[in-house]
Amino acid sequence: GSDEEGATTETTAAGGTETTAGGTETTAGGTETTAASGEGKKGGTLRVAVVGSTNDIIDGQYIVAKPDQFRLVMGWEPILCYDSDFNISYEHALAENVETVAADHYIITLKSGIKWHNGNPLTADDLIYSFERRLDPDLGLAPALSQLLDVSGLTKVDDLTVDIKLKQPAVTFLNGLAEYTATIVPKGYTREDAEQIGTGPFKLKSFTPGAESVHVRNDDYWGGAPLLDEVQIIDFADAAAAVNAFTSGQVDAIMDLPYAQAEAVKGNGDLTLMVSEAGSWLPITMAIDQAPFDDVRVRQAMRLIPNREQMVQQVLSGFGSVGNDMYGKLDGSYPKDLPQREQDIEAAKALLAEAGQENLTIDLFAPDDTAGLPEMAAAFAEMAKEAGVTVNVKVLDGGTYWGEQYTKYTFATSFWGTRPYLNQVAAGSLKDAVYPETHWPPADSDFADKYAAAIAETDQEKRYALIKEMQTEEYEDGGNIIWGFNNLLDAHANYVMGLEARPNMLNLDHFGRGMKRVWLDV
Amino acid sequence: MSTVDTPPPTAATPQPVRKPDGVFKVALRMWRTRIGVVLLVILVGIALFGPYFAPYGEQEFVGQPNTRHVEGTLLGTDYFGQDVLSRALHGGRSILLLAVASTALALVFGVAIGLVAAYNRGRLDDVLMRSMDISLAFPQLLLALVALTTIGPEPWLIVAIVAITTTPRIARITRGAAVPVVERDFVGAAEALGESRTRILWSELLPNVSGPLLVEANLRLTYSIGLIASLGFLGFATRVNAADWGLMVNENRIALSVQPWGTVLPAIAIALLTVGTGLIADGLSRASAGIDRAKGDQ
Amino acid sequence: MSEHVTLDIRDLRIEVDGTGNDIVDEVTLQVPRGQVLGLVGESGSGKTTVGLAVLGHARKGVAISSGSIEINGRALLSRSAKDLRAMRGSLVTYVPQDPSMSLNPALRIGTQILEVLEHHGFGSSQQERRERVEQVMTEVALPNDRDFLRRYPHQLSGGQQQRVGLAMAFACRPAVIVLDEPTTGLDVSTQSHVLATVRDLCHQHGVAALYVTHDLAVVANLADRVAVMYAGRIVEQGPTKAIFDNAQHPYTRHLTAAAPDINSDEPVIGLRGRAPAPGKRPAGCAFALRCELVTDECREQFPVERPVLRDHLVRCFQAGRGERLTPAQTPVSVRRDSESAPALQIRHVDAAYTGHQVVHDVTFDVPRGQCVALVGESGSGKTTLTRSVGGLHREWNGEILLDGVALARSSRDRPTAQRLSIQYVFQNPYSSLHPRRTVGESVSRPLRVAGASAREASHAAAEMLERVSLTAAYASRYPDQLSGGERQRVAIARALVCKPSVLVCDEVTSALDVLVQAAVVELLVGLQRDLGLSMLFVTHNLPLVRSLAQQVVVLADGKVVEAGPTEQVLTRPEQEYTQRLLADTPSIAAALAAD
Amino acid sequence: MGILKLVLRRLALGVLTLFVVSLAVFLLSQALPSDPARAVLGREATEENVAAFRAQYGLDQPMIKQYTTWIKGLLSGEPGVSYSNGEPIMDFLGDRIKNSLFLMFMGSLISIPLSLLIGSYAALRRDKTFDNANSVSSLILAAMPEFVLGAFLVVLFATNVWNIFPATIRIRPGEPPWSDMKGMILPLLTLTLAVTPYVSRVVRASMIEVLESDYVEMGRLKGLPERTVLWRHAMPNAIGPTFQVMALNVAYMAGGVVVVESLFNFPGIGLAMRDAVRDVNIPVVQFLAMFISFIYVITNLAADIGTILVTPRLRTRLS
Ligand SMILES: Nc1ncnc2c1ncn2[C@@H]1O[C@H](COP(=O)(O)OP(=O)(O)OP(=O)(O)O)[C@@H](O)[C@H]1O
Ligand SMILES: Nc1ncnc2c1ncn2[C@@H]1O[C@H](COP(=O)(O)OP(=O)(O)OP(=O)(O)O)[C@@H](O)[C@H]1O
Ligand SMILES: [Mg+2]
Ligand SMILES: [Mg+2]
Repeated sequence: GSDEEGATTETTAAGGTETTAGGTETTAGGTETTAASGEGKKGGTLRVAVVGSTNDIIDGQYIVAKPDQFRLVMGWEPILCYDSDFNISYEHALAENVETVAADHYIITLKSGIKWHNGNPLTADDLIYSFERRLDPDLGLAPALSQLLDVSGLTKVDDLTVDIKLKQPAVTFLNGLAEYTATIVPKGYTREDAEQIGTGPFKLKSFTPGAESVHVRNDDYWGGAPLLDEVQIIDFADAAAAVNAFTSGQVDAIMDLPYAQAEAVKGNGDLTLMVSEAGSWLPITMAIDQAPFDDVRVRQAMRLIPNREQMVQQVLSGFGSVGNDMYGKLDGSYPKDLPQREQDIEAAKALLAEAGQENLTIDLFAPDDTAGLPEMAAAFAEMAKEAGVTVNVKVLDGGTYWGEQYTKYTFATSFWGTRPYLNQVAAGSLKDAVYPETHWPPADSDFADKYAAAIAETDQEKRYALIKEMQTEEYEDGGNIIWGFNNLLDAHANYVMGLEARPNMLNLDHFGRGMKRVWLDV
Repeated sequence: MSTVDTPPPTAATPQPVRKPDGVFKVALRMWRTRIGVVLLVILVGIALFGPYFAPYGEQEFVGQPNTRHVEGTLLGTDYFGQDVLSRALHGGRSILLLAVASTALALVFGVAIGLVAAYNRGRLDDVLMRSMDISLAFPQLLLALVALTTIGPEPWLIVAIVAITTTPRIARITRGAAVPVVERDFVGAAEALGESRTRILWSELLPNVSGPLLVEANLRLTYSIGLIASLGFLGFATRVNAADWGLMVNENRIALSVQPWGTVLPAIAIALLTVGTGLIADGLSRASAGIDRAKGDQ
Repeated sequence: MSEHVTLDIRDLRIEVDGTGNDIVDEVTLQVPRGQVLGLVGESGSGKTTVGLAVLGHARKGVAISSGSIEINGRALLSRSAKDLRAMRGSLVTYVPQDPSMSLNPALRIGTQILEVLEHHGFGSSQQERRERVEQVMTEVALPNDRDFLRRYPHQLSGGQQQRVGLAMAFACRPAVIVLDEPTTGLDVSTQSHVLATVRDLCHQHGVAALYVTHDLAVVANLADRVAVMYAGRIVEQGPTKAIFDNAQHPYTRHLTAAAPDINSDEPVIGLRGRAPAPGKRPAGCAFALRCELVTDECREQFPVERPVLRDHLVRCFQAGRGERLTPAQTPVSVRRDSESAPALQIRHVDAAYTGHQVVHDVTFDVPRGQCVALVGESGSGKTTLTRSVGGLHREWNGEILLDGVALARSSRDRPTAQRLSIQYVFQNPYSSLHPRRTVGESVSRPLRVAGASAREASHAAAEMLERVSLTAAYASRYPDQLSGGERQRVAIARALVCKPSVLVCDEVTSALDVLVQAAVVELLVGLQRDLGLSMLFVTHNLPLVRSLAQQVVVLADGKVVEAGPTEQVLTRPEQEYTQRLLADTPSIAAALAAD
Repeated sequence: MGILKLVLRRLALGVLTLFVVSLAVFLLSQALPSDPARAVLGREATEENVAAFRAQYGLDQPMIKQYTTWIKGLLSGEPGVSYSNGEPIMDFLGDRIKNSLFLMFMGSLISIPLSLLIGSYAALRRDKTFDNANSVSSLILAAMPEFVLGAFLVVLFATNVWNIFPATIRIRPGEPPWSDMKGMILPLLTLTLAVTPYVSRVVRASMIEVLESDYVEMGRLKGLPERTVLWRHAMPNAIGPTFQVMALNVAYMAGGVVVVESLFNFPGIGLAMRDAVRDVNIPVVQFLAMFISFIYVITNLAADIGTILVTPRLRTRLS
C-alpha cells in the first residue's frame, strides 16, 4: 500500500477565521519565520527522498500522491497562505490584499512585479484562468470550491485586481484561498505543457514519474533568488529503500521518515529529526443511519472502546496526540473544554446491553493503499474483544475501497488532512458533503441549519457560539471515532540549513516554501 | 528336480526379510539429512506449538513500538508495539500450513498429469506437456501479484496460486522419471494381465518414481515457503497484522537498525526452515541417485 | 614360458578400497607375443578388474594392493601417473565392452582416433598421423574416407562402433591389448567379423591379447590359451583344447557342460547358486559351496596351483576326479499329437510402429505341447511379433488364434480367461519384476487380478515357487535380493501361476550367465515335459535352440525365411540366410575339431 | 535446413505459448473486480470523470474488440498508453526495460560462468571438502528468500556495518544503466547469490554423470592427460543439460526482479510491475506480463538451439 496520507485532500489549517473580519490587514514581507534566514551559502544540489511511484504527476493545482505536493510547492504559489500561528498571511502568497466586502463578496489584488518563469508578468487574467481551471467540471480539481463559486462570479477589475461573487455566503472562502493547491497558473496552463510554468522559486527542469524530478533555481524569483542551484526530488519504491539511501548518505533529506527510524536519526549526530505537529487524523467511521449504529448508544459504546493513548503509541509510535472524537485541531474554535473521552469498557458493555447488542459482530473495512488504516482497524478490533464485540477487519484494495462502495460502508476507516472546523463540516459532515462518510447529521437534527448560519456569520464570536453547539452535538452523537492526530516526521542531514520543525500542514516545513531559503553548509 | 543340483545353502535358507532400503533410510545415513531433519523438527515444532509457549498474544500491545528493551519482553517490541518473540512463535503456523497445503495440492495434480502423460505417450503426452510449458511461461510472481491484489490475500488463493505455479514443474519431473519406468517390462506384465490404467499408474508407476518425486516435493516445499514468505514480504498476508514470518520481515525491515530482532528472528526462522527442507531434499537426492546407480549396476 | 612373454602378471591382488576385501587375488598370468589368452568366468568373478589392472587402472573404490605387472619387461604398477599415462593407449590398450557408451558422443570418430596418436607422439608429423588413422581404419575393415571419419559415434552401427574401438586400440601399435567382452550385444554375423579382425591383427602385429568373455564358444574359436576365473582366483589355465577336452577343475567342467553348442545335441546342464562376493569368501576353496566333489580339506584351505601338464595348471584337490556330467532326466519325449489342433496359430500377421511396417505376413503354428523357437538377427521383428501375441503391441493386422479362437488386438480387450492362458516372460529379469513388491506378491498378482482371494493366491504362489525350484521362503524377498537366475525363475513362476496353455519367452536367457542360462533352460524343458506347455521361445542364440525347441522359425527383416523341425533347420538349412547365420555362429566342437 | 525447420517449429510453439498467455493475461485483467478508473483517479473522481476515463481508454468497448485492439497494438509496437498519466507505455517503460535487461544480462554474465566453474570444480572434488562446503553453503543461499539475503547485504555493506557500497542504485532518467556501476554492485550480488547456487548444483550433477561415463574412463585409458579428458571429453557433454536451467534462470530473473528492484530502488520493470498492479494500471500489467513471457519463450528457444548445437546426436539428426 502507499502512504500518501493526506493525498487527494486539500489541507487547510485552523485559525484562519481570525483574519476574516479584518482580512485587509497584511503582514507583507515578513521573513522572520525562517530561523536560518538571512545569509547562507549559495549553490549546491539538495537531494530529497520521497516514496513515489509511476503514478505520480506534476500539476500546478492538483495532486494525486504525496510527492506531488512537494513538486507543486516548488513551482507554484497560492493566493493566500498561513503564518506559523495559522493566521492568514500574505508572506509567501501572490495576493497583495484580499478584501472581504461581504461574506459572499471578495476583491483580490495581486502583488505587482511578479514574473512567470518565462518572464511574462503575473496578471488578473492568470488569476481568473486559474479559478476557471479549478472549477472545470471535466478536470474535477476542486469539488468543494464548485459549491461556492462559478465562473460567472469572476470579474476582472484591472490588471492586478479581480472581483469575486460567491453563490452563497461563506466565510470559509478565505481559508480556501490559503490552501496550497489554490495556486495561480499562467493563462492557458495545462498539465501536459512541455514547459511547466509557475511563479515559484524553482523551475522544473525534468520529471520522470517514479524516478525523479529536477528543479533549478529561478533567478528572477520575486522574493529574491533562492540559494540552491538545484533540487532533486528522488522517488523511492518503498520507505525502507528511502531510509537506506538517507542513512548511507545518498540523499540529503527524507520526506515522511518512518516512525521506526526516528530513534536512529535522533541518535545519529550527523542527522536532524523534524517532528511537526499537524492536524490530520485517521477516523473510524460509523454510518449513523445504518444498524447497529442507528442506535446512538451503540455509537457511544464504540467511542468508549479504544484506549486512545495506546492507539497513539501503537499506530503512530507515539508521534501524535490523543483525540477527543473532534476534528479541527488547529482551528481557533477547537473545543478544549469538552471532557477528554477515555476507554471505559464497563460503560461500553452497559450501553451495548441496553441497546441489545451484547454480542455484536461487525465488519470493519479498510483500504490497503493507505498505510496505518488496516493496522489501526486491527488494533481497534483487538480492544473491542474486551467489550465482547467481534470486529472482523476486511481489507480491500484501494481501487475497490474508494470506488462505488465508498461512503456507503456501515463501519469503515478513513483519513483527513488539516482543516478548519467549518471547512471540514462541508467536506464530511453534511448530507451533501463531498464525502459524507458517517451520513451525519441525523434526520431530526438542525445541524445543517446551524452550519448555514455559521458560514454566513462574519462575526467571529457569534460564529463560534454556533460552532460550539454543532461541536457538542457531534461530540455526543456523532459517527466519527477520532482517537488521535498524527505528527509529520521528516529528517535531513545537519548541513541542510533553513528548515524548521513546527506545527505545519505539509512535510519538511511546508517544503521550505519551495526550498527558497534553504542552503547547504558544506 | 533338476539335474546336478547341489542345493546351495544360501538358497535353502533365505535371509530374513529385509525391505530394500528406502530412499529415506539411505538418506538418513547422511549427516546433512540428519541436520535437516533436526532443523525441520525444531522449526515445525515452533510453528505448530509455539503459540502455546508465547508469553503474549499474537496482537497484544506490550509497549513502545520498535524498542529493543521493553520490560516483560525478551527481544523487545515490533513496529506495532507487540512482543517480537510472541509474534515469531505465532508466525510459523500459517506459512507452514500454506506451504504444505500448496505443495501437497501441486503434488496431487503434478503427479497425476506427469504419470498420465508418461504412460499414454503420443498426442495426450504432447498436449499435456505443452500446456505445462505454456503455464510455465506465465510469470509466477505476476500472477500472484495480480490475483492477490484483486481478490485479496485469502489463504485459499495463496495456496491455489502457489499450487498452480508449482504443478507444471512437478508434472515435468514426474513425467521424466516415469518414462523409463513405463519402458520396463513389469509394466508390460501388468498390461498383459489386463490391469486397469489407473491401477497401473497408481501401483506400478507411482511407487517407482517415488524417489525423485520425494526430492522434488521437498524442493518444491522449500520454494513454496520462500514464495509465500516473499508474498508476505511484498505485503500480502492472510489477515491484517497477522503474525507471519514473511510479513514480519517486511513490517519490521525498516527498523532493522533500531530493533533488529523484529526482522532477524523471523528471517532466521524462514532461513532455517528452508535450509532444513533443503538439506533433506539434498540428502534424498543424493540417496536416490545412489540407489538408482546401484540398481543400474545390475 | 620365457623371454618372448609380452604380458606378465604375477600375484596380483586387488582390493575394495578401505575394507581389505579382495576382489582378485593370487592372479598370475602370462601372454606371449602374438597370442590370445581367453579369460573366462561367470559374472562378478573379477575379469574386468584384472583387465583394467593391466593398464594400471583401478575403478573408483578399488585399489591394486600387491603383485606385479610387466609389459615387455617393463614394470607397470610402480610408475608415476605421468609414466602410466604415456604407456596407456600406446603400449597397452583397451577395448571396452560397450562401444556405444565408450565413444564420446560429442567428438567425431576421426578426432577420437587421432588424439590417441597425438598424445602419444606417434610419428613425426600430423600428416603421418593422419595416414596412420586411414591405415588403421583399413585394418579394422572400415571405410577411411574423410566423410566417414567426420561422423559421430551415433551415426555408426554397433559393429562399426566396436571396430572404431579396435582401431583406437591398435592405432599406436601396442604390445598388449585388453579386450573386455567386445562382442557382447552384437549379433552373430557382426561378432564373427569383429573376431576375425581381432585374430588377424594380433597375429599380424605380434600383439599379446587378453580377451575377457564368458562366451566359451568365442574363446574356443579365438584363444590360444584359456584361464578360468572363479571368485577372483584363477582356478585353471591351459591351452584352449586342453581346457575344453580335458578340464580338470569341477567348475571348468560345469562351464563347458553349460555351454550350448550348435553342433551338438547334448542338453545343457546348469549349476545353481552364486559365487561368493568379495568379503564373503570362505576360508577354503571358494567353489566348495557349489562343488559336488567337496571334501573337508576343500573347506579348510585353498589348494595351490599345480601343473597337470607342462602348461596346464589347476587349483583343486580333486582335480580330474568325478564323473562326466550328465543330465538327470531324459530329453523331452514330445507328444506329437499332430491330430489335435495347434495351441497357437499365427496367420498373415503384419505389425508396424506408427505406420512403419516391421513384420510382414508372418504365418506359423505352435503345436500343442511343443516348443517353437523364433530366431533371427537383432531387429528382425521377433519381439514385435511376440508382443503382438501377448496383446502388448496393438498395431497389427492378421489373425492370431488361441485354441482356434481369434484374439483381440489388445490384451485389455481380451477376456480374462484368454489373458491368463497366454503368459509372457520377458528378456530382462532385472526390469520385469516390480522392484517394490515381494516375490510372493509378484507371483500371486495374476491370480489376484483374476479375482482370487489373497489366501488362494499366496498358496498357489508358494506352490509355484517350489515348482521353479525356489523355496516358499523366497516369497518374502524383494527382487534386489535375488540373483539374475533367481529372478528369471520368479518371472517364470509368475507366468505359470495361472496355468497358461501357451508360454511366450522373449530372450529369457540373454541377460544371464551360461551356468544360469543352462539352469533356466533345464527348468523350461522340465516344465514343458511335466505340464505339457506349448511354448514360443524367442532367441538369437542358435545353439540354445538345440536344447529346447522342436520347431524353428527363422525370421529376417520381419519375414519368415525358413521354418521346420529343429534338426532339419539347424543341420540342413535350405535357405542361404539360415546357412550364413549358422556359419557365423561360433561352435566349440567345430573349433576344437579344426585344431 | 534441418535446424531451420526445428527452430521454426519451436518458434511456432513459442508464438502459441504467447498467444495463450495473452488470452490468460487479458481474461485475468478483465476479471479484476477493482475498477481501474477508480483506482487511478482516486476518491476525488466524479462519475463524469470515471465515464470520461472509460471512454478515453476504450473500456466501454466489447471484450473481443478490446482484445483485438490490444493485440494489434502489441504487434505494431504500440502496446497502448498507461492509465496513470496517459503516456504511451513504451515511453516510460523503455528505459526501465533497458535497465532490467542490463541487470539480467550482467547477472547472467556473472552467474553463468561462475556456476559452471563452481559446479565442475565441485564435481571433480566430489565428496571432498570443497564439494561439501559448497553444497551446504549453496543450499543455505538457495534456501534463503532473496529479500532476506538482500536486506542482510544492505545492513552489512551499505548502512550499519560497513558503508562501502551505496544502499540503493540511482540511474537517472535518460542515462544508460551502467551510469551507476557502484550502485549495481549490491543488486548484482543479491541476484548472483540467489541464482548461482541452483545452476551450479545442476552443473555439478550433470558433470558428475559425465565424469562417471564410460567414455571419460575410456579417455583416461587412452592415456590422455586429465586436462584433455576434462575440457575436451567431459565439458562438451556436461554443458548441454545445463542450458535449460540457465534459460530457466534468466526467465526467473525477468519475473523475479521485483524483490531485488524494490530492495535497491532499481528503476526496472519489476518496480513498474509492482506499481502497475497496485494502481490497476491494466495496460502496463498486460504489457509486462507479455514481455516477461516473451523473454521466457526466447531464452527457452535459445537454450533449445544451444542444446542442439552442442549435442551432435541432435544436430546431425536434423541434417
Ligand atoms: N568399485 C567397486 N567397489 C567394490 N566392489 C567392486 C567395485 N567394482 C567391482 N566390484 C566387485 O568386484 C567383483 C568383480 O567385478 P568385475 O567387474 O571385475 O567382474 P567381471 O568378471 O568383469 O563381471 P562381468 O562378467 O559381469 O563383467 C564383483 O563382485 C563386483 O561386485
Ligand atoms: N517402439 C518402437 N518404435 C518404432 N520402431 C520400433 C520400436 N521398437 C522396435 N522398433 C523397430 O522394429 C523393428 C523390429 O524390432 P524388434 O524389437 O521386434 O526386433 P527383435 O527381433 O526383437 O530384435 P532384438 O533381437 O534386438 O531384440 C526394428 O527395426 C526396430 O528398430
Ligand atoms: Mg566385466
Ligand atoms: Mg527383441
